[in-house]
Amino acid sequence: MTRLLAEGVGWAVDGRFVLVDVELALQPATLTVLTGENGAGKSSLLEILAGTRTPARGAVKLDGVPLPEIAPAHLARRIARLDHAPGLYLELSALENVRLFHALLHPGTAVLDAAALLTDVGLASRDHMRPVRGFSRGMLQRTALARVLASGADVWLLDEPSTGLDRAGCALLADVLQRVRAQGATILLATHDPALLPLADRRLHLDHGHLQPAQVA
Amino acid sequence: MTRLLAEGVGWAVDGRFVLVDVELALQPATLTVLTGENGAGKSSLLEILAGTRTPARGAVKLDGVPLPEIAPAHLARRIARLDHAPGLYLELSALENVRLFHALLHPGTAVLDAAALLTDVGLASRDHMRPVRGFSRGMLQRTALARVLASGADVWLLDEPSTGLDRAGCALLADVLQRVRAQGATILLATHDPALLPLADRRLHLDHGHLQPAQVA
Amino acid sequence: MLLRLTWLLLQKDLRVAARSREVFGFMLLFALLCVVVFAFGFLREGEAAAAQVPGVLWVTLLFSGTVGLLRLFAAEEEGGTLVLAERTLAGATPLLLSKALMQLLFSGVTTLLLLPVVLVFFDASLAQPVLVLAALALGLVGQAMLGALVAALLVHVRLREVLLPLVLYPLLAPLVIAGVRITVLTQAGAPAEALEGWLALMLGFDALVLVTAPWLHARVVEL
Amino acid sequence: MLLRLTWLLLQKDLRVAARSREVFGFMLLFALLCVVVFAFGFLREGEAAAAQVPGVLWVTLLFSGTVGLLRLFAAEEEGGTLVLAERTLAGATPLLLSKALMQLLFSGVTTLLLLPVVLVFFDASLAQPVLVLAALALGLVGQAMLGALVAALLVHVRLREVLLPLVLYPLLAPLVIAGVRITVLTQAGAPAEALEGWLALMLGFDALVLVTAPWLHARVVEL
Amino acid sequence: MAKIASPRPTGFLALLSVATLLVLAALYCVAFVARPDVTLGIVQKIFYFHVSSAIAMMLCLSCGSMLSLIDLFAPSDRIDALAHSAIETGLAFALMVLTSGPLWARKSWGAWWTWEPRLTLTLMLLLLAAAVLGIRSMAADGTGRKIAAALASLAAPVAYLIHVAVEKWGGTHPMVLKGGGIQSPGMQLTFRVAMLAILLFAATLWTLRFRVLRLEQRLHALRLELSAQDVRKQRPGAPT
Ligand code: HEM
Ligand SMILES: Nc1ncnc2c1ncn2[C@@H]1O[C@H](COP(=O)(O)OP(=O)(O)OP(=O)(O)O)[C@@H](O)[C@H]1O
Ligand SMILES: Nc1ncnc2c1ncn2[C@@H]1O[C@H](COP(=O)(O)OP(=O)(O)OP(=O)(O)O)[C@@H](O)[C@H]1O
Ligand SMILES: [Mg+2]
Ligand SMILES: [Mg+2]
Repeated sequence: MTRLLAEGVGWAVDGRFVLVDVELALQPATLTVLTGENGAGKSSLLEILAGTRTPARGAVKLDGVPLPEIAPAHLARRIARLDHAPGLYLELSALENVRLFHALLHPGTAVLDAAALLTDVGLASRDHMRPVRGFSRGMLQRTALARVLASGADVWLLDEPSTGLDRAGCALLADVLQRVRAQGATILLATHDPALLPLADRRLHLDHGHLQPAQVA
Repeated sequence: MTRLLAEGVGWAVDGRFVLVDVELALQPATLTVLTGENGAGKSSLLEILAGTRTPARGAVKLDGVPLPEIAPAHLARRIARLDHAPGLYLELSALENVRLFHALLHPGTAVLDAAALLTDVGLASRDHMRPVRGFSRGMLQRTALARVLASGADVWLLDEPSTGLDRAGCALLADVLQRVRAQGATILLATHDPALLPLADRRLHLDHGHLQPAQVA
Repeated sequence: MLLRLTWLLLQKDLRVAARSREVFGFMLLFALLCVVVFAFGFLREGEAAAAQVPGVLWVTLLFSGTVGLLRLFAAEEEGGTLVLAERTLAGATPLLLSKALMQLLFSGVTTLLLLPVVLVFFDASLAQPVLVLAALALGLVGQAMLGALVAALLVHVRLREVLLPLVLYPLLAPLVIAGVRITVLTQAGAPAEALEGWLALMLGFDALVLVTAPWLHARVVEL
Repeated sequence: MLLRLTWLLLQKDLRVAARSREVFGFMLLFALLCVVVFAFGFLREGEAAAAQVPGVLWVTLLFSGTVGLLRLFAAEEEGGTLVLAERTLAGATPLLLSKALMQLLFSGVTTLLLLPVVLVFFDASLAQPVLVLAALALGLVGQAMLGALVAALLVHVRLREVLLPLVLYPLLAPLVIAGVRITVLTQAGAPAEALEGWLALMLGFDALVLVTAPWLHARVVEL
Repeated sequence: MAKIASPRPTGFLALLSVATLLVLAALYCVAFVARPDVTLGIVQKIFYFHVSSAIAMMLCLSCGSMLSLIDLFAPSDRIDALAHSAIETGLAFALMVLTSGPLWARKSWGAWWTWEPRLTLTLMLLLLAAAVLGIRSMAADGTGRKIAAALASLAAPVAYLIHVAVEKWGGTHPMVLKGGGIQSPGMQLTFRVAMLAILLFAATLWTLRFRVLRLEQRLHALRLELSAQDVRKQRPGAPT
């Protein structure tokens, strides 16, 4: 059963197409790695799949339902995004951020053990309580990863998730991804980082709006 | 002869020291790679070395002269920085950006062949003339690299310069670095990217504010 | 659910505001400054200062409110959390409501502190304080809701510092006209009945805005 | 050298402004809006509108100028080019000068377009146009330079939307007071000599600002 | 795939010619049928165009507002172009009112402008329409259209409230039509002809802008299609 499906997706900027006729089917419990040259359109494709950008053509379907027909509230619970912006309130601490975003998506459920999540992504407990404004790039990225984890979504769309992470951070990221996949999540990640390639169940290469199986390097 | 020298540099945030007694001497025509865990203080150290952050203790000297005694104008011609922000005017095109920053540092000199520089860093000529606001992450990073090249500085302080670059981009970066080093530049780059390690003449690892030669992985 | 999520977001905004502490103080200072500038600019010798109170009061609230509105989504933009906050389990409405409440809180406190100051400066007194306060409350509610809507719509538009007042002031015209008229009339000792029409106008405006704003916001934001 | 680099940076600003085209138009619209709001707030029936011209004119320029100042360093912040632009071969002064010139250009054009509109709207005429224009010019120069300085110093300060007017208005008080007085006096048909003192005050203010601003800026910015 | 050939604009040409004829007729009536006003003299003749422009402005802007609301409900390029061109036409007539009004005011009130409520309302509407059009052109592709549509749909009810406030406030601006009406038959005839002419003129402008916008949309679609083929050609394995 296909979880996320892109049918004939096209996207244009200034009257010029970046993506044309993109066809993509993502299954549950798989991790797909998307590669492509700089400017190939990976980030744009992820945004379209997440429903935060409207494609000029074609449609994206989640479990067979076109995205525009799904309530945004429901969508947010299903699809998690990690991109270049950290998606955190800089004035709040890591703990407060994770708790807030969890509560927005799952109000009234049991309180989440946010501290455990943060420790999971390798954030020292000393850093849990201070505003993330002062965080280093890698620390921000880790916190953002914890936010995604807290969302409990089952479709993960990650744009260069290993940016700024040190070697230990990359290993943690790989762990997390494998764990989530084992729980049935559909993961699509765009990256240039060769360290993440071995995780892939499937590798796709984006070239002029055309998706093809990547040659194994 | 030492070109850039850090003597007993310390830097504190919120009453907690991040860097203590950092001693560092960088020679001309060498490329030093700085590694360290997330939050170790690499970015902070680079800013201090560039003179855009004042250390709490110790001093940084360029050719034996403490940074605060050097005219900022002169400093900008000598030291080039590349960090997380692209350092580009988003409304201007790549070409205009590179020309502008060159002209600010070298007014009245022969006009620079900015297009050649941009082609050097792998930016298709179609993208030379449009505002960089619409650029993808990797394209921005390439343009920023061209800006640094145009500055003609002989000390390069780069913070994770391969961020967002695809494989071809990384190769171009390595080329550029080797070329500049051969021309006598002093290069210090902080990175987590293993692809850049082989370039290093010397590897340093920052651990709890302490610089030590890195173990070869 | 809607209320709970609104409360969550409002709490967050309050916390952010408390961390970057000075906001409240500055907004008030700005309002005071407006009063002083207007006094300089529009008072002439030999004229009763009290007559200027309605204008000064309402225009100051309009201007200082705008300053608050320009900062309303600052935290969302900086960290790139806007899309996340728009997609709560109850849709985008909690975000809009929390922002409107935040703005109301700010402008309410500013007004309460400003009012006595203006009265003292301009040597005036309120003939029918309850009516004026009611008018102020209606005005601030309308401004907060409409302002939050416009601010939310313009978040991603460049030049929004200029566009926000440009769009907002004409839209708020009925409230300002009515507010000024009410204040003038009470000062002139008009009977309460004379004011009813104006108050009804403000009430109608607020009702319109409170009902349509969340709907329009959702239509625009939720693609 | 200084001039050449200033010109380079100014050229860049003009190009950026031209790309995000509508700036000029919106600034003017905002100024118009201020006029309308003030007219609403401060005009009462049976009163000669012309008497309000000095206040409306100067306060509008003060407010609409602030809007321009808030955007002055927007391009630098967005792309993280501030440090780069501060470190030209002639130090940070070209940046400050280019920004002040940019602001002067904007506010100058706004004023030239606004002045006839205000005169028509308020049914007034300038008794001694040359003197008033001189006062306006002096006022705008001072505002541009001081405004650019304050904007530059506050770039990295959070809440600068609030702080900028807060710091700037009191500093500009001498200019605004003098400007309003000059305009009032010319309207009242005062002889040119009566204005000399005020013009001298403005001139002195401008001289002070023009000399000290670049120096202060360099001290603060160049560590 | 968008239609390439544009249908011959016969309807539009007919509209254009009727409007032109009527405007000419109106000019004739204004010049020769209606006699100059006793007190105001020749300036009074502005009346015919001033009032009908004001009504055309109101009509266009309220249509624009309503159409924007519909576009929010059920987005379609057609409705969007219709709404957009309505607001543009409304803006043009607002400018006309704001030119003819002061010309008249100078003569009858002795001042170009007064801070009279109705005049102020007109100015506000003008600013609002300009801002909406500006936002539409400024914001990135799809969002600008939606933001502008939302603001435009708010504008009409708010403008109505302003109108109410203005009526309550009272002022010096005349209310001939709701009051006694026009007495002289010559003036009445002229007024009717001028009103019809201006309304048709507005319809012509509106249609013209609408057609241009539609053509622009179509052109855009064609450009896109070209670019799509371009991209397909560059793909690996594509025939060169
Ligand atoms: C100065 C700028 C002026 C503006 C902006 C202006 C605006 C307007 C507007 C918007 C209307 C349509 C009102 C409605 O249908 O609700 C209107 C109608 C009218 N205007 Fe003006 N006006 C101006 C000056 C004048 C002057 C000076 C006169 C004559 C002394 C005048 C006479 C009229 C008349 C007779 C109508 C028809 C109103 C009716 O019968 O309901 N206007 N004007
Ligand atoms: N908002 C925009 N305005 C203009 N052009 C855009 C915009 N968004 C994307 N593009 C263009 O579309 C192309 C694809 O951009 P995208 O960011 O999707 O690339 P990418 O594959 O993520 O590249 P990278 O590996 O560098 O991150 C680029 O040429 C970019 O310039
Ligand atoms: N402005 C600041 N305010 C508060 N803390 C700061 C600030 N700048 C740096 N720090 C703290 O100093 C430490 C070092 O930060 P820095 O950015 O230098 O690390 P880094 O080595 O570059 O890490 P990364 O590999 O993640 O980029 C971190 O703990 C960070 O939180
Ligand atoms: Mg990308
Ligand atoms: Mg770092």
